[in-house]
Amino acid sequence: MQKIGVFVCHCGTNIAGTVDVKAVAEALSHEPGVVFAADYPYMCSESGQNLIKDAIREHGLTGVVICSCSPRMHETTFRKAAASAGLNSYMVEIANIREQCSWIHKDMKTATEKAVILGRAAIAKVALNTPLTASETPVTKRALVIGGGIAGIQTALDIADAGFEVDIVEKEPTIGGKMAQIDKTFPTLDCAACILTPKMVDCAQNEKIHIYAYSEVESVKGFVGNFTVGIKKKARYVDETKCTGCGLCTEKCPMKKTPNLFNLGLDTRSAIYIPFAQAVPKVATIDADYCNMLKNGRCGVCSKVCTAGAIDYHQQDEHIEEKYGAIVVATGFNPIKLDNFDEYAYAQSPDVVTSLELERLMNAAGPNGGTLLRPSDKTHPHTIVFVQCVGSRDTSGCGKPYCSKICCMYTAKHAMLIRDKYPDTEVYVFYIDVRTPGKNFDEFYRRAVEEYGVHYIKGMVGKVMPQKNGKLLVRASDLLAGEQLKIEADMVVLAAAIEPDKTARSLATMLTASMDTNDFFTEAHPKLRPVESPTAGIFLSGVCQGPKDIPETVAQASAAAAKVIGLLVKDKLKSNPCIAHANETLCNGCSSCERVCPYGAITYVDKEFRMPDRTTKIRRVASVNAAVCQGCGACTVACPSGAMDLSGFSNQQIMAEVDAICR
Amino acid sequence: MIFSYYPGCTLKTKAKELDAYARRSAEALGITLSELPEWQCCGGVYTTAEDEIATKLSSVRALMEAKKEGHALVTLCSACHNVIKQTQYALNTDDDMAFKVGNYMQCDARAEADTKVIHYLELLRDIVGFDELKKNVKNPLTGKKIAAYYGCLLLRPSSAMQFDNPENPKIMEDFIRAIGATPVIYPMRNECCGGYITAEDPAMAKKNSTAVWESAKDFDADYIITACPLCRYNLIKSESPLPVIYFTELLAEALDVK
Amino acid sequence: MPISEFKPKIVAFCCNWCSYAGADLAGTNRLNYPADVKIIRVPCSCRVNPIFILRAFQRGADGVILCGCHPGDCHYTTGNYYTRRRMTLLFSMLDYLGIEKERTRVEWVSAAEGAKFAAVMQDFVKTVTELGENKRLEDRRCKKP
Amino acid sequence: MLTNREKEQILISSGVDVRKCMRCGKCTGTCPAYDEMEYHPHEFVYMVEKGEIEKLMNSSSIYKCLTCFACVERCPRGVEPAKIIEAVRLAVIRKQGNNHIKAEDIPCMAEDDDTPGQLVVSAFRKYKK
Repeated sequence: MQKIGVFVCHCGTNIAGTVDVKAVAEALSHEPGVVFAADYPYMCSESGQNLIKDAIREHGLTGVVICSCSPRMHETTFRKAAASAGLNSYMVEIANIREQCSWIHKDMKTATEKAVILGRAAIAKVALNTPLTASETPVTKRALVIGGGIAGIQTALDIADAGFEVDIVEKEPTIGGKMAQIDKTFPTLDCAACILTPKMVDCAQNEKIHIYAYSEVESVKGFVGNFTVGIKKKARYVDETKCTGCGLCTEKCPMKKTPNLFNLGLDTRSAIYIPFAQAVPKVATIDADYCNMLKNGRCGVCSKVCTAGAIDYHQQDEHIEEKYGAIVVATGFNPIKLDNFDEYAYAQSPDVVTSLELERLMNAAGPNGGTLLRPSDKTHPHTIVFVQCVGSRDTSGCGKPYCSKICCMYTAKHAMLIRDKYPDTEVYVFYIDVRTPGKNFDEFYRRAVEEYGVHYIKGMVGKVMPQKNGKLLVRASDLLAGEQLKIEADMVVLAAAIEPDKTARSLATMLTASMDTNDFFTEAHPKLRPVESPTAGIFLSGVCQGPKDIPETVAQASAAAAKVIGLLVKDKLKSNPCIAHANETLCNGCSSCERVCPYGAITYVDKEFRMPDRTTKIRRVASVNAAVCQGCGACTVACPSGAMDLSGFSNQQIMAEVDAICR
Repeated sequence: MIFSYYPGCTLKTKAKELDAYARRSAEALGITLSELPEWQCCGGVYTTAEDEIATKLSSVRALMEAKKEGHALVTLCSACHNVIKQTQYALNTDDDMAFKVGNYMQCDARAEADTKVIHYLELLRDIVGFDELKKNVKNPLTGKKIAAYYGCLLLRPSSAMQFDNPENPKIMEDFIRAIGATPVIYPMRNECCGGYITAEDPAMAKKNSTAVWESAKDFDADYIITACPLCRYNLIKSESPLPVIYFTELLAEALDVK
Repeated sequence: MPISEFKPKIVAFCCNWCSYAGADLAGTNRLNYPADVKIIRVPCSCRVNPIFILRAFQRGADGVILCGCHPGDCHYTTGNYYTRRRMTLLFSMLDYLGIEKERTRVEWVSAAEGAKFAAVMQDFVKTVTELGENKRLEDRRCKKP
Repeated sequence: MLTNREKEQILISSGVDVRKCMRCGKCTGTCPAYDEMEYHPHEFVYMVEKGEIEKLMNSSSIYKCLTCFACVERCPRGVEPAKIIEAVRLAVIRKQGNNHIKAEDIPCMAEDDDTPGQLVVSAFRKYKK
């Protein structure tokens, strides 16, 4: 038997001014199940709340309806009051008779009638409410960061600083990512290695951080607070625990013609290698594609020279499993392949380079020891043309539809550095728009023009033509002058668009995290939850979420870390109890709900059912993970058999409200 | 193997050698080119306007004719190839166009003109195969440095032509290698010779063509080869010091059927 | 019943995050709209089962309006996209049944659009009032004498 | 007086959405007819968008386009400027008495023994209705 109490608030004159509160209480007291009805000037006040508490105790109320302001205002207040009187807090419903009644109507009669109907709807709903308790799940106090670039490093350091264990999985032999390949950083022009490598060392030395370098995530199971992740440690044919990073093997290795991937193939290295001097972990790796010993069993020089006995030609991939409470995706980016842009002669001439290649060409640890030389004949370039938006803002299908965001600034940086070091080199930058929002960014670009004399030309390069004399004839338009230009350049630098790392898509599938059409991870809310994925417990850091520069990446990395810390400090996760649940006897396992769920909260389990003839049968039925479900209700409508329902907003409850309103 | 063959008007008059060498070479390679019993001039240039229907019909007829014959259609002249390919592409992608053409032809034009169209070079690459061609070469042109001139018609628009990489093609270079010569790669090989503008502004055509052969000459080519009679005409008119010949002539020479 | 006296029954489903807050804002700003509109709060517009709308018509509602976050702003990322597709189907079915298209509506109202909420409701009530009583789907057994 | 109808006709005839243009000028950057043109490919796109068709129609630029599709191939937005130029030219020569080349102009070229037939038909198709 329902015992419902109705409490009508005057809200001073806010409600009572246009609604006859006494008449409302009187009318509602005759509704079925209502055993108590009262009105009071301020229901949310201490004494108002006491009125509710007393009534609950005195009348043994099973449900409470408060006719007052919006539930967005005081729902929590009244729920707490009910709970303190021993009534489940989800047995409280609010009829919004202020914002949605008294404040918008002037006529007392109409407003009172409407208030009664709203009250009725709330009573009809509360009669069908069920006590709900927020479920609790324990939290594994360890985080996983996928990707060891500046984003991953910063996130890991911040999480470790808060005292939590954190693992970094990096697919390359060393952490550092793209920033390690960059020469200088804008807008301050400090050297990237100088600010990055100390952070890398911090990671290595922090006892809370464990680095799985040369490793990949293979599988992800579980949910927020309780992920189980399979990690593959790829065989590097060197025992990490023994290798001291002395580098003797790399000197003695006879296979010196291996392309140096860290320098983007601009020079060569040995088959056993340490990517760069400050690599973390500083351990050698054998490139199996080039090592003679691994390919045909002839050589073994590195093993002979290694005093630590670290070389192990028989090393196998190692598969490990770890538990985590939160996962941060920091998989970063790559410049796009330029196969669709042969008009710029990238494939035809070695003197046409990408901007990232230029970083290596200018870097002191790069192929030319920091002197900028043409790759083809190692001569000093006197004219350099920069082409912006190569593959960015391209809707023709050849490139990417978005703006890559970082190119305007790094091109200004390159132009400035070149003009600074080689004043006899003319630099032309062809741009469509110069986009420099950011602190001190536009000033930086203007400095390139005004102080360093870089020629910025509005227009696009149409074609780069390698000439017999080794020069590159650049044909372009100068839109402001209304001219077609022909510039004989020594080098052409292409600002290639950036795209998410290729591993991101398979990772997103494993994580059930959503992606946009460009393979960037989607954030939970574009404005308000920019570092969380819609999947609970998965966080986003860096360019994997969208193009951004280093300052932005670091900011987002720290924000993601803060979110992770906020999750890991909790011993248990309390979740919103208004979530979906499947009626297993009705569910036919069709997967309709699973497909619409934006959170991947629905899985399927095989369950044994007793049949009427006393036999048992195993059926596949939907099962909602309470920790992951956010309670949107998309599945309840998608379910063809009506097995899915949403606690707190059940089909029955909403229909009861509809009925009450239409009565 | 039998293919339908669309020679086009110029190959019947001023570019007879382009046609004759192609037929002889195809025979030597075991390919039968069966000329369409009835064909009309393609019009020389594709009208891009979407409200121009009549000018596209001769290509549609050729496609339908070839469909009746039941073989893929081989073209040789770059212009014919371009017009027929673009017409077919428009039919396939533009519903409105397909509808209007269907009204003219009183049939389901899209379905009845879905013949596969290949250029003679594609025939060599995809059907014969350059490796196979190499085996059939009796008279390799060793030591000859040859500049392939694509012009625009074979390559662009690449969405319709699907011929080769429009900015860095290699089909003609591969062909040159197959017949034992050395290809010369020069940046102007896919730029326009001036085309029909020679009727309107001969000086402009000459300027464009000159830029092409100068670039080829810069890179020390001995010859320029082309598949287009108009390209050849423009290059010769602009007083190219390099001989400009049809690629089929070299093919015939290499196969010893000249 | 003369039109002037006719008071339609309107059920408005509002998503908790945008439209319900928009309705609250209309109240806070004292923006008047007819009292015929009664709001039911749902977590997301995608929680609204087409059955609810049919039920409302069956029980004598004269119009049903569904409000959600603007496309791209859904609290649950994709909920309103589901709504949009489902309602397109439902409305064409209602049209087939002879329920005037104007009796149903989907509107995107953000939490900041109190004025829009009021304007939408005024317009909707006006439209439904002009259409008159819904008789086609009403279950007469539910009707009070 | 310029009417919207002319612009519309050009948009329909070309099938090009000029609003997709982001004004990079790549089309003009490699146009082989640049020197001979008064208005260049990017200007055709922009002026059609603005509705300034008459200037284009009165310009000799419409006869200088080689239809080489370099601009179409390289446009990062898929705008196809060559089709716009053709549509403007058609808008001119479709009008009575506006044939740019007359049949009697052609025989003078026929004196030249090598003139390929292809040239004659192409020129007719481009400059004459």
